[in-house]
Amino acid sequence: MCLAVPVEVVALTGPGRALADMGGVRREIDVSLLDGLEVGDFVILHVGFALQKLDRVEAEKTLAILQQMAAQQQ
Amino acid sequence: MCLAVPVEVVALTGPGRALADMGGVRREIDVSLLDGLEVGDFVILHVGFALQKLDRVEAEKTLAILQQMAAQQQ
Amino acid sequence: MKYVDVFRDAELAHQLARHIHQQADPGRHYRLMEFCGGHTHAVFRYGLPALLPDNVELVHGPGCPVCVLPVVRLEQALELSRLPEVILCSYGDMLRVPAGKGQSLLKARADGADIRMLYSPLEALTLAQQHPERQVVFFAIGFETTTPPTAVLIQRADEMGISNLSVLCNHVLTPAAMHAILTPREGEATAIDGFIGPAHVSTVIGSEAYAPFPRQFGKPVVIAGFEPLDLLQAISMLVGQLNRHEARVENQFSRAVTPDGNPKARVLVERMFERRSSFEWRGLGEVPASALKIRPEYARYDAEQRFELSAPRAREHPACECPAVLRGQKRPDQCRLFGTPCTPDNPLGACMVSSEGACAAWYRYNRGRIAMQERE
Amino acid sequence: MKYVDVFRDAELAHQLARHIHQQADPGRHYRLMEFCGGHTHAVFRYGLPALLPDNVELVHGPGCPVCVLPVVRLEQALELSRLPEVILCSYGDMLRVPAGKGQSLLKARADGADIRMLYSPLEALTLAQQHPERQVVFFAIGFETTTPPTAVLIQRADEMGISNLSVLCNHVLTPAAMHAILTPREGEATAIDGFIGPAHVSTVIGSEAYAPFPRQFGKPVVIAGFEPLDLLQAISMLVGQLNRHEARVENQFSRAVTPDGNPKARVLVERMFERRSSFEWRGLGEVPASALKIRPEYARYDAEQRFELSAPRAREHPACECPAVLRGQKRPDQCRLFGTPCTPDNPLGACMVSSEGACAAWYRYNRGRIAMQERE
Amino acid sequence: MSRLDLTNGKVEMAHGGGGRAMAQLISQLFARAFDNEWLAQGNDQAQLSLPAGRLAFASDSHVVSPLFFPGGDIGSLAVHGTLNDLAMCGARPHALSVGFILEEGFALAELARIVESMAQASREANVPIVTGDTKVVERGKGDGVFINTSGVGIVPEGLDLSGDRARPGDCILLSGSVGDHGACILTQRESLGFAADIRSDSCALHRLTQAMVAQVPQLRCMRDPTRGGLANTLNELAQQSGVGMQLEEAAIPVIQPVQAVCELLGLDPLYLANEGKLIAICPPEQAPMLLDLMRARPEGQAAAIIGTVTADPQQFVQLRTRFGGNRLLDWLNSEPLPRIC
Amino acid sequence: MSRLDLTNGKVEMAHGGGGRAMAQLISQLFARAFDNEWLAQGNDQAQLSLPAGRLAFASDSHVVSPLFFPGGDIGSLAVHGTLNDLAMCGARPHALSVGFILEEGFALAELARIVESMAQASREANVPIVTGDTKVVERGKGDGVFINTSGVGIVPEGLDLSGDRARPGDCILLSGSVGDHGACILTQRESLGFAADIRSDSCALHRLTQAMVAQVPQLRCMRDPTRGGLANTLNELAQQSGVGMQLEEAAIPVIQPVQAVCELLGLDPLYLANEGKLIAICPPEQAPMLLDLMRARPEGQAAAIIGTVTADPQQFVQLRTRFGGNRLLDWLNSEPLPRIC
Ligand code: SF4
Ligand code: SF4
Ligand SMILES: [Mg+2]
Ligand SMILES: [Mg+2]
Ligand SMILES: [Mg+2]
Ligand SMILES: [Mg+2]
Ligand SMILES: [Mg+2]
Ligand SMILES: [Mg+2]
Ligand SMILES: [Mg+2]
Ligand SMILES: [Mg+2]
Ligand SMILES: [Mg+2]
Ligand SMILES: [Mg+2]
Repeated sequence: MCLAVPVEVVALTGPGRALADMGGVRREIDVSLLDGLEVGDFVILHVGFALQKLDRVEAEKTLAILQQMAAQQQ
Repeated sequence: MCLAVPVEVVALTGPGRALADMGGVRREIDVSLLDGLEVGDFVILHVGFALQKLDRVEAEKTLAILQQMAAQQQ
Repeated sequence: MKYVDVFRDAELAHQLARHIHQQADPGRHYRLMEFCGGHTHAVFRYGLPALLPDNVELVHGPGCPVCVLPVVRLEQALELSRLPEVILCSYGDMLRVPAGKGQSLLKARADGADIRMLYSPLEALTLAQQHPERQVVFFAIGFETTTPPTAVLIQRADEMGISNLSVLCNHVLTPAAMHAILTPREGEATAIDGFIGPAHVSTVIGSEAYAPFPRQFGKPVVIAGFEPLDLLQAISMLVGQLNRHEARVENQFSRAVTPDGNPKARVLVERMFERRSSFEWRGLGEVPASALKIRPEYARYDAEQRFELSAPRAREHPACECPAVLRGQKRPDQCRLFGTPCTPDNPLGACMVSSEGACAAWYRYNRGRIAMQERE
Repeated sequence: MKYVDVFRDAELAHQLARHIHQQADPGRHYRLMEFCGGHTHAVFRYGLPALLPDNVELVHGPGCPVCVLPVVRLEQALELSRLPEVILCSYGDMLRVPAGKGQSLLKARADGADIRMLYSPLEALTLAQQHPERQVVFFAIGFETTTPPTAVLIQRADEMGISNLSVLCNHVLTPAAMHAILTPREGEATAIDGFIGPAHVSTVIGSEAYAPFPRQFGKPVVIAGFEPLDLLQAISMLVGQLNRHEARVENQFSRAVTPDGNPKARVLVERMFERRSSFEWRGLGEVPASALKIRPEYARYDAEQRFELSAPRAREHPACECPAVLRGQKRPDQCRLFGTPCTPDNPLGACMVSSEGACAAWYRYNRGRIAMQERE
Repeated sequence: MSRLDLTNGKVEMAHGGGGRAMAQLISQLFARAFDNEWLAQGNDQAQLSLPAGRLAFASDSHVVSPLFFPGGDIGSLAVHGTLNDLAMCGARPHALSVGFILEEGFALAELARIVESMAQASREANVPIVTGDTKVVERGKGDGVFINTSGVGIVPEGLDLSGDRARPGDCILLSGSVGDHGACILTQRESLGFAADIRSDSCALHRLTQAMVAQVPQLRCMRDPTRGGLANTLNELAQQSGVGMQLEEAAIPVIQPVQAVCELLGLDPLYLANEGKLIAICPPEQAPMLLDLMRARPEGQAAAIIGTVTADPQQFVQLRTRFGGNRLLDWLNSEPLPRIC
Repeated sequence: MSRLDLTNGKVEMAHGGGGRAMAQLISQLFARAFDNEWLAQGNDQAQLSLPAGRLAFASDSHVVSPLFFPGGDIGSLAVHGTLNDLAMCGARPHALSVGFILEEGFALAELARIVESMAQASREANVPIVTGDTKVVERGKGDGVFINTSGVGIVPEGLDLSGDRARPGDCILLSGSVGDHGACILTQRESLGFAADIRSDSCALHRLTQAMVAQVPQLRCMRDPTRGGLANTLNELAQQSGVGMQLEEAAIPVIQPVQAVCELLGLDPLYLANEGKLIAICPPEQAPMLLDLMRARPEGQAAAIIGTVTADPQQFVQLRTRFGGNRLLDWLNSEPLPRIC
């Protein structure tokens, strides 16, 4: 359920609207459910709506943990 | 102007309506502009309406005159 | 086909033609106008000119309703057809008729207008019932023959309480146009010697309707059927009258034309319609009291009342000789537009619009000769 | 693709898998339910079962909104779609879902119903504006993820004064369904050891929403992203908790899930919707307080209020084992309808409807084996 | 694979989607009805071993409304149409392709009826339908079904028929009455309200043409006067060959109900479509033999010599009427519309 | 004859009526653009002198929306589509037919653009469009333009390619990335609102295939994975040959924007249409040579060996994922719809 993908905000296009990019594919999306978005932020996109901001620091942390778990196996 | 053809009334199908035949082609036509039509009568049909009854006696007379004129030429 | 095939007998026709050859006085020229486009059509379909003596000339009249319809009226129909709520319906003949700028109802339909072809006007009732949310407009054209069916349409709509139907009325009157043809313009003499009168119009209006023409203008009228033998007989009757210096109304189509026509139809038409004080005929210009409009009592069925129609000025080509052609004053090929650029594919005047028009008929019939001459 | 590709690294995945093999206690069986169909999809798309130890079993939950939608609700949508004034719109997933008698929205469209596929619910606004004479009905389905966009749609329609739009609301609530799964029926023991919690639902409702499950049922919940590494990490975290006899809510998807989710979205949803006292989940049956309806203040946008909808009784196949499958009590192949006649092309129960359904996933994954067995 | 519901089923977008539903439609309907080794192979093309000779290649799409009419349907028409175009150059037709464009929602039962009719026409003609294609368009973007057929045939050695080979003095033959198909379709249009016993003349002419070219290899050309009717088709040939034509009205057969429809609607049968007639042009010496041969076959039983080719730089097609007058049979811009005047 | 108005003109019913307007359309647009001796002859069929060999015969109708898209349009697509079906059996394509079904009101300027594009594709392929047909349907009964193309080609002696010839152990090669055409069309659908730099891969493959069969006559079969994509096409082949297939996900090229569109819409690129790609199956010994040869040409530059044919009475097409799991690539019922879950 709930197909959603991380997309990058590449422009703020109007109140509650932004242009988002994923792998070179762009679409205008609704960002009215989030406050304080900036160009360069990543958001979780679902049915044309940004549901949450993606926290880069947390993402890096998760990756680090994964790599650490994996490293134990090498 | 005013394409119209002689058709035969083959049935009276309702008030002001009749089934007409021409050379095997049939159509329901409006006969409300004529009174006292009977099956077997010929009428002059224009845009789906019978405009006049065809007078068989007069038709024969016209033919007779034509034949007579022609006969003079033989 | 009964009452059709017998009047197409080729052998009888040749004998009749010989009769006319004998009748015709070699010392004079007979210029007979077949008023009706149906006659023009028959003349060429059967190739009658080849059978007639050279001095019996058939002049083609204005009796084709799509030809004489002023472009302004067609443009009003086009305007209506472009309204999203309107379904415009009319007879097949009308669909191809060109308006300005290469427009026509067929092209408007290709552009998205909802335009339907009718065989019978009563189909407009069905359309109105099937599309209660739309406005059905019947673009009515035609002479006295086609007018009673339109009257029945309005009557039925009224009886059935149909409120989304109206008629853009362009019905015109034959005798008024004949009157205009016989009324010489300044510097003109009347150029025709007699009329072949229209059979089908006359089934409605009756032969009495033509009484003024012999009386007032001294021109004979013979009402003729549309089969070739009918036409030949009528020609013979006209030649006979002219030879005898007579001018009477004769009725060759006695098998369906009576002196008073169809009184029931005439009463109905009288109830629904009244004369316009004047109406423009394409080619003939304004002709007084020559057309009908819907009476005020039935204004709710009158598209001219229901919709706001603009009345653009029609501009005919200034060099078009239709007025003279339709009066028999000029032959089509005496118009300098004839053939180039005016052709049936690109008609510039009324007479070229339909295959029944005087110029179109002439063009088709004489095209071989014309093309040869152009090469020289 | 940033934040996607890195979580699909095959080499890391194999190392993680080895980690899980080491972690898993060979003496016990781990039955972990991925609640969400998106997880089920990922499990099979990446072929994860092949990487896992035999005793770490993934049980597929009811987290696919089209699967759990009761047939009655789909039939109401079909009924609406057949009204000439209605344009019914919904997400692509919904269009193929079979109702009774081989019906579906796609088939209804083939039969002439005006049914549109949307990518985003705001497109319904555009449809409503483009067709002021029609009634646009948005057939809304989905979990907490999809609910805020529907709320925005209603809010916008309200702000813009659009009156020809309404929503047939079928939004359902994840924790309520998890609660039902963990509540044993008579004679059943709870058959799962822990939950892989849905990442995207949790971006809205937050990780705190799962606190009752460890507390009340003693089952751990790990919210996991949808990439294969996310899933493997979450499995490892669950195995770890179970090994340690812990039951906590952990958040593997910390990159977008916070304890309280998206408060702005939750406030908006709260403003527009209220809980239904009970709602039928296809497969699970009636689940108390498990779905939303539009609040009376916004009744004018509620298709259930605007249209008179019949409520036919849904009859599920009596032999369908979905209730047991969705609770993890039975494997799909323990249903006697599985494979014949119940297949993805001819689904008889909720779990076979979409490729994310437990039975459909099992069918696809194990089809080779099943077909072999049938031949024997 | 589940069974296609040929009773109540409708065409769905999936039937053109390239997946299981399409494969099902192809195997359960098309391949079964057209039943031949090439289709059974299931490749995207057919591979045919043909005899030596020049290849004739023709293609026509069919969009007739109504789909079913007395004397045929869009399916048989589609088969005959392309067979006849192949036949007109003297070729023996060897194989047909078929391309369906189906409208979402079209009844599978009607499709099955059409397919069965195509299969029968193809069997009767002994020309298999060896390859094909199916597309589905959304409801409202089609009209039930459109059918393209293309075909290949082999022209026997030594034949060279082409529309540019008519020469002054040649005879013009017609294989039967004109206007039957066009008039039939008109009377089927509900809105016109006519009822008449007129059958479309749709039929395959390749057996007739093969007999003709076998006996009279001197034939200049043949053509089937389909859309545009006899008049437009003769104008085409006159233009291609740079000649004129003189026809005899009395020689051109028109059956009575067709004539009657024309009277009623103000149409000319010479401009109405035919789907089972041909025009043949040959040197005058061969004309009587050709006529006899045509009349000896059912497809040509009402054949007639209808005129001669003339030298005319204007390329006029003229018709001598029964009354001895001459009338120009001009090109028309399009199919004639019913007239009131 | 007056001039066709290719700037502001619209398609009218008369353009399909068989009269002067149709002749005008054919001579002023089609014959002029496609310009070859066969069309110039103006017959209802083309007569071709072909080299000896088995005849390949294929047909496809094209109904794409939008009509113009990055990398092509319905015209070039229609040319490539049929050329490729001919090419897949190793044939050298020799001639195409074209059948237009035009909707009343369609802009002649757009038609001219499409026709010019077909002409260019045909010139580039060196395969003439030798015969054709035009029908016009009433407004609302079509969708601008549908195009059928059919084609003929000659299969070189000694070749026998067919979808039923795959054998266990054979290698499966793919000529390049998958999903480009399908993803391109999706991003062109206005309602989805996506913008992406994805071009359709539409192109003619016959030069590539001729090189392939010349060097590797042992080829079992080729097929272009159009509608239904790679997955459905491989299922077709597996079923025809009665074999299974084992693919390697990592070997199948997908370009990034196509992958991104799929992520956004929940689609699988293996089920998206391609219009310039081919699958080739050959004995394992020839696979490396074939791969080199394919990669040496622009149409095959990203070619890869993507899997092997297996013995499998179930005829399953399976995909080994990058994670070592195996996933069944089942038939789909139809083109995948965008998903939210
Ligand atoms: S040729 Fe044309 S312009 Fe001249 S009179 Fe006739 S219709 Fe008018
Ligand atoms: S196999 Fe079908 S009927 Fe059985 S439990 Fe699964 S969905 Fe229900
Ligand atoms: Mg053809
Ligand atoms: Mg044909
Ligand atoms: Mg195909
Ligand atoms: Mg339609
Ligand atoms: Mg032909
Ligand atoms: Mg094909
Ligand atoms: Mg193809
Ligand atoms: Mg192919
Ligand atoms: Mg054709
Ligand atoms: Mg359309």
